[in-house]
Parts: sequence; C-alpha cells; structure tokens
Amino acid sequence: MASISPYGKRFISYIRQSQIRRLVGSGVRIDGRTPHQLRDVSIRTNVVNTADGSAEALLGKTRVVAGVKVGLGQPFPDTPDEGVLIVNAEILPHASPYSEIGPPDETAIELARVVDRGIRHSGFVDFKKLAIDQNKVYVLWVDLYVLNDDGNLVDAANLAALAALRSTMLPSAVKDEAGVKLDRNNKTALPSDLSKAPIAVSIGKIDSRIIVDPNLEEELSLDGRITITIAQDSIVSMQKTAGYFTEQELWQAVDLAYSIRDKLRDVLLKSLV
Amino acid sequence: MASISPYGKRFISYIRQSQIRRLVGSGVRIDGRTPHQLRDVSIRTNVVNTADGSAEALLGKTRVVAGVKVGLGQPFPDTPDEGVLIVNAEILPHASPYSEIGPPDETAIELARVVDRGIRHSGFVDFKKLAIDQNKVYVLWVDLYVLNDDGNLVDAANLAALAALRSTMLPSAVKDEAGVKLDRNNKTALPSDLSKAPIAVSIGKIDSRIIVDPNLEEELSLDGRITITIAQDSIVSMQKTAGYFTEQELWQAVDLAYSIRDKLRDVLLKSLV
Amino acid sequence: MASISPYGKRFISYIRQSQIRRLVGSGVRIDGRTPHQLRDVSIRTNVVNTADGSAEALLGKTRVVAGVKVGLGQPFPDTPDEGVLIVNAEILPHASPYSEIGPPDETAIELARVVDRGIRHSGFVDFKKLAIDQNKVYVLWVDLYVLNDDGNLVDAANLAALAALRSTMLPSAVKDEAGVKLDRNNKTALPSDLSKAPIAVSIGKIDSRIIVDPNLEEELSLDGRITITIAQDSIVSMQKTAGYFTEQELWQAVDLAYSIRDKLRDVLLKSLV
Amino acid sequence: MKQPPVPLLVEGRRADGRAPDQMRDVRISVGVISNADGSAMVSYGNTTAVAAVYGPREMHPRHLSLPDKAVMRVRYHMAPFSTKDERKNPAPSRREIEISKVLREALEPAIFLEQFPRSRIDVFVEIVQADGSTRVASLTAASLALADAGVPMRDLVIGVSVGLVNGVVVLDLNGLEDNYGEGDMPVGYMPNLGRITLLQLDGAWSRDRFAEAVKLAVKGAEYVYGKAREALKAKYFEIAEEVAK
Amino acid sequence: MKQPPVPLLVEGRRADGRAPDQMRDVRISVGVISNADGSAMVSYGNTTAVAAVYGPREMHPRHLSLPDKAVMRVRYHMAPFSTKDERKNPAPSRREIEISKVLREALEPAIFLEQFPRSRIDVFVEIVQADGSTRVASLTAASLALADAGVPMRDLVIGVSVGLVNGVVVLDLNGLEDNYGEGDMPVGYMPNLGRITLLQLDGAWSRDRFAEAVKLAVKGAEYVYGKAREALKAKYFEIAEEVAK
Amino acid sequence: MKQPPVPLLVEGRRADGRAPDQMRDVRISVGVISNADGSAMVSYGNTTAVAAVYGPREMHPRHLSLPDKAVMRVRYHMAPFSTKDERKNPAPSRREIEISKVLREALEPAIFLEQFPRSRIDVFVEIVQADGSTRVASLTAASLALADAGVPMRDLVIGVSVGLVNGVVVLDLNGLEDNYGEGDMPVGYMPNLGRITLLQLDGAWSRDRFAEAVKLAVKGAEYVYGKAREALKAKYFEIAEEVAK
Repeated sequence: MASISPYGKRFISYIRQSQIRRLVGSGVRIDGRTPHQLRDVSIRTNVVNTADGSAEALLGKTRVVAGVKVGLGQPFPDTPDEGVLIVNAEILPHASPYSEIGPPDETAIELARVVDRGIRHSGFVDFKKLAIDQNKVYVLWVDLYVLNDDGNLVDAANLAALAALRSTMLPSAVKDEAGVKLDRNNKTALPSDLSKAPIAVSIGKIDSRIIVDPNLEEELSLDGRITITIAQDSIVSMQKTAGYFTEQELWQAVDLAYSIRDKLRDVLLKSLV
Repeated sequence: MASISPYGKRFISYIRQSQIRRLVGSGVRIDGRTPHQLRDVSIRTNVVNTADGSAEALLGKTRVVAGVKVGLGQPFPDTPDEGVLIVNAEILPHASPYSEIGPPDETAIELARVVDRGIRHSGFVDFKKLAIDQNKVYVLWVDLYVLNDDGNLVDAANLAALAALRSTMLPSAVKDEAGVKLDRNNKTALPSDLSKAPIAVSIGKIDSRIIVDPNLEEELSLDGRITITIAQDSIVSMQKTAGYFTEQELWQAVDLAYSIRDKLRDVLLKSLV
Repeated sequence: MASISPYGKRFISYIRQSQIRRLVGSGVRIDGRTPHQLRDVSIRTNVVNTADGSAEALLGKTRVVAGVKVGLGQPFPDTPDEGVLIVNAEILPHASPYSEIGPPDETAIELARVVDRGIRHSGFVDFKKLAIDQNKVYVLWVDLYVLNDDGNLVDAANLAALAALRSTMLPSAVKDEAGVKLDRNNKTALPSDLSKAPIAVSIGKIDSRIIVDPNLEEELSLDGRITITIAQDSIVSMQKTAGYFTEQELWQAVDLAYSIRDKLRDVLLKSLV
Repeated sequence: MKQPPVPLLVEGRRADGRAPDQMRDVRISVGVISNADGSAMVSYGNTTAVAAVYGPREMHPRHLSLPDKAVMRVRYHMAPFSTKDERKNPAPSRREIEISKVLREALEPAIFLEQFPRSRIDVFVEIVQADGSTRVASLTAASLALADAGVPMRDLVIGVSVGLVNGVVVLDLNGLEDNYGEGDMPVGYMPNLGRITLLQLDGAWSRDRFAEAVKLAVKGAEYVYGKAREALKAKYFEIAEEVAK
Repeated sequence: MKQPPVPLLVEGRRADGRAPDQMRDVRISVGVISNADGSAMVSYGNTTAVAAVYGPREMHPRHLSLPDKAVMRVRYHMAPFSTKDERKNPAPSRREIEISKVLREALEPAIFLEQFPRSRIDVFVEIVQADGSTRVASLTAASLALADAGVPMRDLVIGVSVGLVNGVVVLDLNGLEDNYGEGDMPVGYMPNLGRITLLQLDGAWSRDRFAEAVKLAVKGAEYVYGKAREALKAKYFEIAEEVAK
Repeated sequence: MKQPPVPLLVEGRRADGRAPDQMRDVRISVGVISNADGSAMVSYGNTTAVAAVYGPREMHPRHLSLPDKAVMRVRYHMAPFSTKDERKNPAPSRREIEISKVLREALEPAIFLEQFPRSRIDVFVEIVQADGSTRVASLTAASLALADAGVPMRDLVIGVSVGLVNGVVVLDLNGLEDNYGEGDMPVGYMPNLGRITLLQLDGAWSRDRFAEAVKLAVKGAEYVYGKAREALKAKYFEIAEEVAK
C-alpha cells in the first residue's frame, strides 16, 4: 500500500566500503575480477516443469529463476491486436538478510519494469502473433524469482526472462460456444526473434572508474549505477539507479555496455542451443 | 484496513492552548478575529483542466482543491433512476506535519462523507437527470484534495465541491452496439440548482463561547465542535466532531450557522459569475 | 497480507504453568475437572434473527456464535453440481486481551478451515441439493464469531456451526429474465443429515497424560494438542496444533475422541429438538 | 422518493405499532464477556450491540502514546450476518470507520482520560443484529462496558435516534424507518450533565423540527438511562450475592 | 465423486507405476542458497520445495520478542508458476497461511528455542513445482535448512504424506492422487525420538485405516530420513574437502 | 505502431507549434504551501506538479533510522483528476512506486544527508494535471521545495524530458508525444556540477540519437534552471519586502 520510497535498508561497514573503493581505484576488485570482467554466467532452460516456459540464470552467486505462465485476457485498449506481457518480480525472503516478506517492494517493482521495458521495446517477442480474436489475446505472465541476491539482479533476471520466453510453449487456443480456452496438451513455440534479444548491462562507477556486473557489496559502495539495455544496434532502455554520471562517464558506460552485451548474448545463445 | 479510531495524533502545547482559550474568553482570537468573524474566503473554478469540473477554495491558509471526473456505472439498487455521487477526500501529506501517507484515514473519510451527505440531501445536483438508461447512469467522482490544513477543512472542502460541481461539464453519452461510451468532445453543463446549494458551517466552543471557522490551533483547543449544513431553509446535515454541547449552546450554534451560511453563500455565488 | 506465522502472542506465567502441569500429573485440573471431563456445554439455535440460520455454543466460558447467510454463486469448477460452503472465523477483539483488530489471523483461519473440512467430508450437508442450475448454486456463508475465548475454540465453533446449519432456512431461488434471485419470504429447511454430523474433539497432553477440552490456561501449558473430528464411524479430519504425540499417545487420543464425541453429539441432538 | 413496502405511519401509529415518542423494547445486560475488563449487551428492539472494554492498559507502539492522558481507541463493526438480505462483507467499510470516530468522540468527553497517561483504553463494539439505530445502541453499550470496567466517568453517555417520518418526529428509528423516512438524527446524551456528545443529522429539517427532535432525544435518553441504571444495579447485586455466598 | 482422468490404481500399481508403499524419487540438496544461514532443496518426484533459514537474529520490533526464548517465524508460499494450468496469484491464500502455521508448530518441538531469548529464527519455504505433498516436502526442506544453519535441534522432522486411494492406503500422494483420492494425511515425524509433530487428515478414515496410515507414514519418514542424512553428509564432506584444499 | 490523432511534426513544427528544441511555457512558484518547511509548484505547459518538504525531522520507528545520515523519503503520486479521460484510481500504481524510487535516487546525490544522522527528510510530490513529462516536472518541483526548506544542497536538480518523434529528437514531451512518439528519455541534471542524476529511457535509440538527446536535455535543463533561479529570487525578495514592512 505504502508507495513511499525507500523501504527497508541495506548496510555495509565503512571499512569494507573503503577497501572496495580503494581496490577499484587500483584496478582490481574485491572478488579478484578486473574492472570490465563479468562473473561466471550460466543459463539453464526448462527448470520448472509446471511452467509453460522457464529458465534459471546464475551470475556469480546471484540466482534468478524465471517462470512463464500463459493465460488468456483482453488486449490493452491502445494495442487491440497484440498480446499482453506482464512481468512481476519477487525478491524472495530467501535471497538475503535484507529481504522482507510482503508484496513486491520498490526494488522488485523496478526490477520487473526495467526487464519489461527491454522486452517490450526490442521486438524480441512478436506480440502481434499473440492476438486470438477481437477481444481475446494471449497473456504472458513472466515471474522473476530471485533466490539469492549477490548483486546485479537486473542483468541476471533479464537473461532468465529471455531464456524462459524463448523456451515457452504456447498452449493452443480452442474456441467453442462457451468461449475460448487453453489446451495445454497441444502446444507450439512462442514466436520470438533471438536476433532482437534485449540484453541488459549494468555498469557501476567508483570515483570515475567504470566497472561491470557489480556484486552486492560493490553495489553498496558505488558512486553511480546504470542499466543499459541494448537490442540489435539500439539502446531500448536505460535506468540510472544510484548516484550520478557526468556526460563523459555516460558515453564510457554506453560504449562498455555495447561490448559486454556481446558477451552476454553469446552466453544466452549457447544456452538455447 | 484497520478501522479502529483514532489514527495518528496532533499536538498543541499547553501554554499555547491556554493563551488561545484565554483570548476567546475575552472576545478576541489568536489571529485577531472576533468570535463570529470568518477568515478570508476565496473560490476559483476551473483550476484543473484535465478534470470535468474543478475548483479551489481558500479559507485563510486552508486550501482545498476539488476535482470532478464523470464516469459511467450502474445505479444503486434502491435508486435505479438516479446518477451516482462518490465523494473521496485525500488529506495530502503536504498538508501539515501531522498528515501521513496511506489510504484515507478516519478524518479524511469523515470529511468526504459529511460533504457527500450535504450534497445528497440538498437537491443541489439533479440526480434524476443523470440516468442514461435502465442499467447505465452517470457517476460523479468528486475528489477533495487538501493541500494545506489550517483548520476547518469541512467548510472549505464543501465550498470547493460545490463550485467544482457547478463548473462541471458532462460528457455526452454515446450508445452503439458495444454499449455506452462517454464523448468528452461534446459536453453540457451538469444540471444543478444553485438556490439549493448546501453550505457547511463549522462552529467551535470554548467554555461557553461560540466561535466560527476555527483555525488549526483553535481546533486543538476547543471544548466542542460541530458542523451544520444548511440548504434553503433546512438543516440537511449535522456532525458533532469534538467535545460536547448543551441544548442551549446548540440553539446558539444553529442560529449562528444560519447567518454565517448567508455570507459563505454570497462568496460562492460571486465566484460563479 | 503478511502470511508469516505466527502473529501476536499469548502469555502464561511460569508459576501458573507449573501448577497446571503438576495438577494434571496428579489427576485433577486447575478448574477442578477430571482429565476426561468436559466443561459445561450448551447450544442455542436461532440467536440472530437477521441470519438465515444461527446458533450459539458455550463450552465453559468459551462462547461462539455462528451465523449462516445464504447467497448465490457459481459452483467450483471441479464440483459443477454442488453448492458452495464458505466458512470464515473472526476472533473478536472482545474475546481476550490477546485478540487484535484486523483481518483474520492464522489462528482464525485455521479455526475456519478445520471446521470447514469436517463439514465438507462428513456428508452432513447435502451439497448436491444446493445446485440450482448449470451456473448457479447456493452459497452457504458460515461466519464463526468468537465472543469470549477461554480455550478450545474449535470444538465450540464446530458445534455452533452444525447447529446453525441445522437451523438454516434456505430462501427459495426465483428465476426470471434478469436471472436468479433469492426470495427470503419463502424458505425451506437446508437439507442436512444429523446422523452424519461431524463432531470435533480436541485433546491435550501434559507429559503423557491425556486431557479433553483444555481451557485457555491449559492450552498455554500443553505438550501436545490435536483436534480429531469424527462423523459416524470415520475420522473425517485431524489437526495437530501444538507440540507432539507419540504413536502410542495418538491411539489413546483417538480412542478418547470417539467416546467424547458421543457426549458432544448428545448435547447437539438435545439442543435441536 | 423511495416507496416503503408498508405505510410508515397510520393514524399516529408506526408500522410496528409504536407511538411516535416510544422506544422499542430496551434490553440491557452488563458483564456478558468474562475475559473483558468490562462489557455490555444492549438491544433496542431487533438491534443488538455487544461492547467490550480492555484497559487502561499499556500502549504499543510507545510512540503513539500520549504523555498527559490515555489514548482511547474505539471500533464499531457489523457482523456479516447482522444485516437483512445479503451477507455483509466483513472488511470495515467507510461507514464503519466514520462511526468508530463519531463514537470515540462521543465517549471521550465522559472519561477522565488524564488519569491514565501513556496508556490506552480499548472499546470494541460489534453489531450482532441490525434493525436501525445501531450506532446509538452501540454508544449505550460502550458506555456501560466502560462503567463495568470501572473506568472513571463523568456520566454515562446514552444513545438514541430520532427521525422524521411522514413529517412527524419519531423516537428510535427501526430499519424500515431508517430506509424510508425523510431524516435521521442519532444523539448521544449525558443525562446528569445535560451534555450532547454525539449529534449527527441528515435529511431536511426545519429549525423547528430540529428543536423538537432534540427534545424528544433527551426524553428518550432519559428513559434508556433508567434501564441502564437497573442493569448496572443488577450486575452489582449479582456480585454482592456471589460475595455473600 | 470426481472421476480421475486415468485410473488411480490398477492391480496394485499406482498411475505413475509405484507400489502403494513406495515414495517417489527423493532428491535432496543442502546449502543451495549462499546468502542464507542454512538452506535446502527437497524434491519428492515433481514436487520441489526450497527452504532458507536466517537466524537466530535480532527481533524487530522489540515488543514482539519473547524474554525466555526465540520466536520462530515460518512462511510457506507457492510460486505463481508452480501449479499446473493457471498461474497462481502470488498473494498469500488462506491455505498458505494455515500451512505456515502448521509447519511452524511441526518445527517448534524440534528446536531448542529457549537457548535464544529475545531473538528470532526465520524459516522461508517456497514451492517451485507442485505435484502433491507440498507441505511435507516443505517440512523436510525446512528441517534440513535449520540443521544446515547450525540451529540446535532435538531431531530432524521429516515430512511424508499418506493417502487413501480406491480404499488402499498409499504413501507420498502425487497431485493426481491428491485431487481424486478419498483421503489425505500429511505427517511430520522425528525418526530418532518417534514423535509426530505434524498431523493433518481429511477424507473419511476408519480407525483401522488410520492406524495403517500412521505405520506407513513412519516407514516412509524413515526412508526419507536416510536420504536426508546422506545429503547432510554430502554437504559436510564438501566443506571438509574445501577446507582440505 | 499506434497512429496519432494529429501529425506530431509538420515542417519542423510540433503539434502544439513548438520547435523541436523548445520547452513549453515554464511556470514556477516557491513557497505555495504554508504549513510545509518548503514547497514549490512547477508547470511545464499543462503538466503541474506540487511538491512539499518536511524535515529534517525525527524518524519513527527508530530502528529504520540510519546512524550516519538522514533517510530521505520520496512519494510521487497522481491526483485522480489529473489524467485525461477516466478518473485515475488513487491507490499507488507500480508505475508511481517506481517513479518515487527514481526521484529519490535523483535527489539523494544533491543533498548533504550526512549532516542529519538519525533523522528523515520527506518529499511529497503530487501531480495535479498531467500532460506528459510529469516525473521531470516533479523533480524540479522537489528540488526547489528542498531549497525552499533550507536543506543544504550541492546543486539544484532540474528535470526535463527528451523524446524521439518521427525520428527527430525533441525537448519536453507533452502527453500526445509521450503516447505516440518512438522514444522517451527523462533526465535529471545538476546545472552547476554537470551531473546527471536521473536517466531513464525507452524506445529504440541509436547511439547517435542518444548522444543528441543528452545534449538537448542539458540545454533544456539549463533553460529551466534560469526560471528556477528567478522563482527562488522572487520568493527571497517577497520575504525581504515583508521583513522591510
């Protein structure tokens, strides 16, 4: 109910923060990575057999499961000939000592909406093919489940969502007098275009140093954080989430995002073979 | 969710309260007014161009905006041939250090309901003319927005509501096969009768002295407070909100309310020219 | 909203608890009863004349009112030819110093669901006779209202629910062009079979001593508590609510429940003459 | 104007046979909930309210307590089976929230709250059966529950309603009169101090009719006050008898 | 009686090929969530529960803490994609709230709560895939997560379900049997102490069938306990190996 | 692609007659809410935001306060009558919750929060009329309300939006352009320090168009900053005049 920002709080000790910042200043990171190095990334599809599509993404110790459920609904008034996408994120109380029980908080809501916007503006899913008739369209419910939060939830959740959608089997829509129903015994692949996959890349800044894929402790030590989502050659979504960037730093972040995008896309493509 | 009374709390220092009470005892008030003197009142209509009707009322530093939105709905079962009025009040967190974020609390709910009852029982709006057909009627959503609370919200909110309704342009109802829709390019004035305007007058009591239009500090120092709403020659609504009144004091309050009503009505009428 | 267990808390002093436990060890109880002795039980029907059926059950000082309201609704998809039962419990803030205001907490929800399952699995109400047509069935709303909580709410609430249902008069369903409506001027008895009445019997354990009908202080001193609901010769519902039982203790509890069941059933039958 | 199913007033008699200035049958019992510090059940005809009081007791969370007096909390709520026809949704409605506030502000002037700083007094009222005048029956019940709890009071607060039916001022509206009458005025009154602590009104009342209504309310409250004193005495004697045993 | 889409029992074999007293494939891993103080994932066939434990840790707000022991909080919840057919609404249902309570009361007898006054122990269980017996898989997972967190325990609590299918008592109900069987009995059992800490039942069970069901549940729990010990040992060896590196 | 009711761009002119790099009429007043510690009303054309600031003040409940700095709380909310067509439901939407977070994180870098440990600063913004660019008008209003409250700041944060309309980068989207344009980029900018503290984007932007958009946003922010300084000065002179009286 409360819509005021923020909820909850996270801590890092001043000493630990100083150490992290000093290290980055000298070109290394608390977990031994170089500034532009990703943690280990892996993606597995079809991890939940009750879902119509599912995937798990691991980014270091950050772990997100995405489950897709297909339903029926009405189109939005301004896009009467398109299916509907609804992205929801839950940061499970399992995920960290900071996570609380309750309806999605501002962090979970932002996570869901950033992933949603990337998918929506990229053309990755062909929503036109999800219209059934005048009043009925497919509804894609994408639930992003954060099981362990070691930072950079967006990049991991986005990969999980893409892989889950790519693995989604669409139940056929059966019409009879009573209306339209889904037949889950009869499924076809969700129409999607991998070449348009929107890849989210989060960039951190400490002083004027740019790093990629910040872990949880780094997130609590940054001077700036931004997520840049790229599909084909376009930026389809951005979200500055902490601190600030100068124009200069912004260009650097964007250039870096394009190159990291290529790496993450490769991991995604390999996982879908 | 919680329905228990009260929520929140307001304070005034004992010294300030004593001063206010002593002054009233000697016939003057903390802001220099005489007991039966209103603060400056002003009303402006059409202050929100996205609304179908709107007005702002200022009563001293108390400031309330009323916005009317016209919708479609079903009639209440016991008045199948009448339109529907829904009054909602929000005391914005802007309004005072005491205001809290969240769904309307008991004070906001009472405010909305007292204004609602005055309008409903006065004949000011001709609800019969708001029926469209068997199952469809116009719904008038009146949202009372308190921007600054310096006491006596009811009188101000009531004036804002009346002026907003009086300025409301009713979108025409267009019927086609798909049902009834509103056409906001085609509007006519909401049928209302100014001669029946219900005017709310709040009266305070300190010891046995009667004052009008108490400000916030006075509200926190009163021995009794009552709102009397008058339309034409009738009392259409009353609400005792704090302390008590003897029968004697009640007659005094009612007589005073009739005379203050005339003044407030004049301000309203002038604002609507 | 919060679904985490537990809410609220109850206390008993260590000294009082020790006394209760010592007494039970020597074969008597804090209120003078023997281990297998019920408190005074009484049931009155038709205690609320606005309800379609109602009853009050007293078990010592524990007092529960059950009110039945009959409505119309759609059947559950998996039982298209049966009426619907919805049991709801409110432990009023009146009921004890521990009761809080708000939506039903876990204790109230469990209470409602245990009573619900007993009725549902016993055949006491003939749900097949509550179907009206393809899409419309009777809905039985059973509201369990705890006015005073001196322990063993389940047994008392269950008796109140049974007596209330047994006293329920079903409004006739009238069909016209506009659909189906209820006519409360024209009522027939709800079809139920007393011989199948499910009787809930709660058993407590202190060390390895088994007691029946624990009062509130005893509930706070037990090593185990279980409710066993019996209809005809079958166990139709069980719910272990506190502590533990060995297999041995469980057989004892079940045997005792069968004999206490007979006593409670007699009280129920007498109240319904 | 909605048409009532039966005439509300015929030759000076109301649909249930009462004279305009007549209360329905008033039944009061005190001490009906054993766990509560105080309690009372009040019926005006087919309207029944059950009130329980807990406190003065410790206030949680602390920062909501007041340094110079007790906080009084009041909840008015209707049981889902208390209304005619459909089941009432148990979630508190805007109407119930407003009435909770109005009842609190009707009770506060009667209580010596300043004797209990930093604590709270909780008053819970449940409508078990509703047939008009529920808030005023609640007020009488709450007031008696407070007295039963031994909370120090300046006076009892008695609730009665007055209404306008076919132009006539009548006492103690039932549900039918509430639905189809032209006006409703619930009143809370301290019979010994002559103070009005609850006053609401709707409909369309001339000043004269209003004056008449207040007089009738006071008369009705004095009648109910007699019944209330009897009920308190009965409880007192019951206790005395128990002590004497 | 609802008709199942396939026969539940044919010549002593269940629809998925199991014998009546046979568990589905049981898979257990401990320590699956690195941030948690303890965690476990438990699958009974296609039912999968993930449990995490945080604590003992400080209790907020303070006035909800207990002076003589830790407060244990348990949440059971089902993922929106965990059910067949339609997406489940993520808002906690009445069923989920009841199961949270039942699980808490099944775990409490196993924990030395009195060693941690004024603190709290949080147990979160999420059902990732549901195919019957979710609450008992949750219980096993929660119990192992507590052990993994090093919370002092009297014994593990192992959950298994027993059901009545075509009059036969069967172990470890799957979703089909849960929907179309005649009875369901989830059990929580401490294998070393022989204590039953979770017991629910519905359907219509004779005293004899019930006795049979309890025996079968104990047998099933002992089987799962063996798997649980292996999983804990595997985690222990893993750590030992890491230390040895 | 949705078709706009009128062409968005004709011969270099937008539907409301503006050039691509032109703001709508900007109107700013400071100190509009007398009870608040600081307040401001900002209009970009037909979009109007009202911001109020309370604090630094005591934080309740205490355990949510921070030992080394103030907690900043921000709420963005739209009035039910602020939107075209249907009444907006006043319950906060997911969009409003996200924007509240984005605004907070746009303001925090500007405030010396470390000067006020254990306290909180509350910023409330209400959209009274919405015609595109509501979040950036809110940011300017919030920033001015903070300045008006005397909260120590490193710089003002000015909000402007940039969009992509028929392939052209335009400044300060109105509602029509927001609905039918190809992209939207709200920006928050500190004009003296050259820092970007709010940046969101959607649509499909090439790297070059994005670069162009950032430049235009900075230009727009500098223009609005001029208006903002005038408004602050006007308030200052007003006070000075009052003092001089």
